[in-house]
Amino acid sequence: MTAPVLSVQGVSKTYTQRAGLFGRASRTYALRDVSFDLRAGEILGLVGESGSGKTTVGRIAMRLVEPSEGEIHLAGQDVTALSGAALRPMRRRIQLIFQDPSASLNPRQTIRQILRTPLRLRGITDDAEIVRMLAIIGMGAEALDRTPAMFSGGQRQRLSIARALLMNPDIIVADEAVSALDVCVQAQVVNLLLDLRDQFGLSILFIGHDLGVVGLISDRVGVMFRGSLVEIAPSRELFERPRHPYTARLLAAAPRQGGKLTPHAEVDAGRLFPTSTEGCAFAALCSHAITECRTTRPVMRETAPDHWTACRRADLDLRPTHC
Amino acid sequence: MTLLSVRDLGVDFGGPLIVDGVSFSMKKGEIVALVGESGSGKSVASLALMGLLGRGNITGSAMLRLNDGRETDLVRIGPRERRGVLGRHVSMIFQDPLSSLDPIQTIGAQMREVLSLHCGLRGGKAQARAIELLHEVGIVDPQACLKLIPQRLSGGMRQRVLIAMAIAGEPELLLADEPTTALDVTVQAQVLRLLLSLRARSGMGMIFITHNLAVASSIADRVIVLYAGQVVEDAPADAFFAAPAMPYSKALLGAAPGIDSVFGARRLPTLRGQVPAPGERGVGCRFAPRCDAMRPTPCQTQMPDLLTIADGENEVHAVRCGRWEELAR
Amino acid sequence: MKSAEIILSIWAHLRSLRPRGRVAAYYIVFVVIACVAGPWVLPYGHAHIDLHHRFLSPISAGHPLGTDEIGRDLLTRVLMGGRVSLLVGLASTILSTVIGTTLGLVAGYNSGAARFLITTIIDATLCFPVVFLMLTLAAVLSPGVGTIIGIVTLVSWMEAARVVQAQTRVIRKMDYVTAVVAMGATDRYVLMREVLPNVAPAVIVSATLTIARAILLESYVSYLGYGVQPPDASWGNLLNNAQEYLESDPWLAIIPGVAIALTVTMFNLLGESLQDAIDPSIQAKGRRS
Amino acid sequence: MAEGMLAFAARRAGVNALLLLLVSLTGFMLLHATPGGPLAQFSLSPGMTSERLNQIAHSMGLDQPLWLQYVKWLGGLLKGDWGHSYRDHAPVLSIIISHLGATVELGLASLVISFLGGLAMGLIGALRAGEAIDALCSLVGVILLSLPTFWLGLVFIYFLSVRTGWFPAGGLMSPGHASATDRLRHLALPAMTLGLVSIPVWGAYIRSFAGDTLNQDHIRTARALGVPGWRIVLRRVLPAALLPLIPIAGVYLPTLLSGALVTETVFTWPGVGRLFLDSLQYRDYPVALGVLMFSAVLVLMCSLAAELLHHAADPRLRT
Repeated sequence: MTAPVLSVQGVSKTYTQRAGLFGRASRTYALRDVSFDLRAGEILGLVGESGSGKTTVGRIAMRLVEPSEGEIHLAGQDVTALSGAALRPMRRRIQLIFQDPSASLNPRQTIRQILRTPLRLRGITDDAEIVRMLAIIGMGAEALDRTPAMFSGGQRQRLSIARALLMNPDIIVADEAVSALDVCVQAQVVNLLLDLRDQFGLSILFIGHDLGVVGLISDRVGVMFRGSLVEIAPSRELFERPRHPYTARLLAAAPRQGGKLTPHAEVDAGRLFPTSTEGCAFAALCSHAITECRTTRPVMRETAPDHWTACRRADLDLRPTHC
Repeated sequence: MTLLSVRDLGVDFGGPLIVDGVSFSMKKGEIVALVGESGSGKSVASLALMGLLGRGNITGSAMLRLNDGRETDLVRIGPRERRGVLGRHVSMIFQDPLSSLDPIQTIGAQMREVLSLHCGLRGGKAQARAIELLHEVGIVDPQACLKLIPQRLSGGMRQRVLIAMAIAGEPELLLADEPTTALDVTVQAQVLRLLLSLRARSGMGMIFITHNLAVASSIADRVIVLYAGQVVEDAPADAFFAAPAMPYSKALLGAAPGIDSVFGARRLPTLRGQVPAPGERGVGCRFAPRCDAMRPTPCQTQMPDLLTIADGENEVHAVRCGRWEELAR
Repeated sequence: MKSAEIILSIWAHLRSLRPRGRVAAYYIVFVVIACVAGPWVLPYGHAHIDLHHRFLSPISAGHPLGTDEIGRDLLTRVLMGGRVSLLVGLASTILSTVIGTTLGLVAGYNSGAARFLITTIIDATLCFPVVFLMLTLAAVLSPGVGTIIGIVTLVSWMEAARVVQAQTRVIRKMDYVTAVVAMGATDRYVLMREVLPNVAPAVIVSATLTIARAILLESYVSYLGYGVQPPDASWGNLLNNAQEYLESDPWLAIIPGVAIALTVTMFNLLGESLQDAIDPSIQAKGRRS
Repeated sequence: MAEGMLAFAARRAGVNALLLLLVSLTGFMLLHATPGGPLAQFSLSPGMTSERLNQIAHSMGLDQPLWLQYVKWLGGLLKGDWGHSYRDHAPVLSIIISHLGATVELGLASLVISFLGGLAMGLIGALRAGEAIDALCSLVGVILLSLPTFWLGLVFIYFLSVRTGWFPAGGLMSPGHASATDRLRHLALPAMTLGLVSIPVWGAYIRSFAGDTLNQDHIRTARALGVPGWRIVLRRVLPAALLPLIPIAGVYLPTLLSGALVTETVFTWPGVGRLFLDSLQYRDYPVALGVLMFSAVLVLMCSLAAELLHHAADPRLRT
């Protein structure tokens, strides 16, 4: 197997938070000991619910947020300690696509100015590449003199992708890049990303919360829960044979077309569970948890070929039962 | 028995119609999913029914049959009468449960307000009923919850509180505008189940507005698809998900990857173009410019009617497509 | 941006203003022209003393606004005073906007010591009641138009600094700025290309409101006798001893006051309308579907 | 919570001490940088010789290095010894306190007028947003905001005192007729002057906060649950609009004092503002400096108090 283009190794991120003006400062983990590789030409999906830390992973991989612990390797080079001028040339290798199409383009610039920015930073003065890139994303040169406000959400997302690609990156981090779009537009953008991966050999870290979309686009999928990566596996394998109870629960909860819910109430319904700092983060919610789960953190281990699970009970059969 | 009968509902803000001749009816205790992309007019239509638009011209009628047998037209009633209807006969919950609760009052204060308005309960009785309601919506520690301000609750708990407030007056009809869109998927499933069990217990009808067909499928008895302000398909949920008749419905179903069937395909079927803006609609079928099955006539020349294509026992299936018969073959 | 583009965009903004904003803009242009050109056209110099025609009422022959206690033509005095008042307003606004914008950008973009230092200086300055501070400075420094411009600047720059700092903090967190940072742009590039153009509209609004305030502040100080010194006129010092003649000759107090109030109102209206034109979110609210 | 409050107060006290240090340094340096310095007043006296001046300077410690003078003055401040007036040698602090009552009276009266006016204007504007009455309110607001305080005072004096004789033109009370009504009649014009020009300040905030609240989803939810409009305004809009006003009221004091100085001058109202102006005129620097310091302390104390009050009143800030 070729060397990974991006390697995140044992990354943690802690925040010191003050609860209100009078509160005491406390340390909370946004990320805890997250490790994964992004392989060349692969689309790696990251799913998780709000607050699971998936966005922070993307930002740390891009060095937009400083990790508290751990290392980030870009194409084999440790970039964790780089800063300022040394970091800048590395930045162009990894580019970001955002969730909110209305905030991702500068409202006071024309599309021409926006798309020139990456070229200027690469030292290119010729505009030919811009027109070529517009054609790739399915837009014409007439777009150049308009402002972002004149485009629909889907079109802005395409422009945002074009801007990222003009940096000629190896890696794209797509942070909920299709979540804000209507389903038909979302399908177009998903297809575009797949085409671009084939055409340019890009590696994509695709962060999302819609299991269907993430499962479709990704070669492998990682599942995050409250700051920890709990499972990572090829997407078909993960969806058909989840080995972490949280993954199984996530899959069971996803709504299905043609699948009807039954109206029975759940036991753990409206209660807030504290995140335990010791033990498995999911233990309090897990129906399979044993005493050890609550006291010591589980480590990632390979439970099937290329299938990694951070669960002591990964041997359980958790095949999703449809409800 | 019919609970609500909407006839020719139209809404405009001084320009072209945003909601254009929407008609449907629903039975007592039925859950109807109103499905559409942004710009389809689904939220505007529901706010118009509630009288919450604030501005704009509303035409048509929406007859609601109350439990005591009276009928009231939600479009025509005056503001005073509407206050007597809202919360007691019709309630509504919204997408963002955080901003839907007053940030500077406790849950208890907000619940007591509704209880005193609709049930005449005050003091200890209101408190007891509030606890009961919170319990009913699956909140484990109602006493503690009542003392908190909304920011201290999780998204799912907030939506549960809002549901509790909405059902406090025991309404016949609940409008839910994307109530689970802002929630995580595991919480979404819990809230959907809660709504289903409330329906089973109280026989409350529900209009569930969503853009997500999978969510609609999880909860609805009947699906109504809106496109560019019009109803384009109205079908029992089973029939709809088994065999949608309108090309737009098919496209919508195809474009959303489900979690069971996604692998290997690797490309999603897509629709070209976008929903026409209210001012840019042609005379023919509004979906025609994006439709693969489009024929210049009649699709581009004449607006198709909403045709009833199956009329079984309580099972009406209607579609707005001139070619549905050919396409079904 | 080239200057032609700037002028074009200002013109485009003016045309998109609400009616009251456009009226204000026309009035301001009119007053500026009147104050600059008026004294040349009028027959009397502003220091032309005519003891035979003291305390003439308005609409007197040859003196449309009457004369003052030593027979000077009040219209000429008001126009001359307008020159000084407008000059003080404009000059101190330009200075305080430049100072405030620079400090605001620095404090908004950085998060460490620079921000703490600048916000502390802003807070410390705001501890003084403005007029007290102005009078103290005026008492210390030798009076004159340049001095009063400096004083008004010193008590006015905080407004722009606060607005720019707040805006910068918001904008630097926007996705489009993050995108450019992720491309490896330098801080300077991000500030000049991405942040500044987005802060500019707020700066223009704040500058318009600052002119209004500066004209008022000058009038306070001159009224209290610490500003522009006679025989030079300003709208403030025309009122300086008007209180003495209030009983017999009220127009001496009323007319210069109307000039101040009207002009300041128009600048405030222009600023308010610019704000509406630039930030349409107020009208856009409630139009969600 | 109580412990947290203390920690907060301590943090703020630290920042405030730093601010006061900056303020005192600025004020001290300003007045000592005057041409002629603090001695200016004495040098104007007839028959003053430079010998005598030096003697005075020495007796007042003015021949010492500036930093030493500052340190001594600052030490005195902390001990409550704010120095003595050049004019009548009275202690500065007691002079200020004797003038404080009139200013507080004027300030409170004007605050009541401006707050009630602003509340009415802001609520009308927010509830009738976009309608003609909202436009009218905002126009009136802009005009009031643009009026020079002293000129408004002169207009009031001319029309309500000189022409009609309804109110006295100035002073605290009529000599020999000290009664409550007389006091109120004297207060009316200055309080109205100062109050009117501040109406739009409150009006704009209330209009904006109430407008924001009215646009929030929870108002729509309340309507959807059948809560009557008046109840929504009273229970939801009003508290939400007033809570953020508390900290703003705390930092409003400098503006009020500035307005008071001008108003007191027009109406010969014997408050702190006039005291300051007089002390500048007579180059009575210890008093001028004292007033500056006094107002800074007052400003910081009020803003701290307002912030604590805000945190006690707003449940969002409690944890």
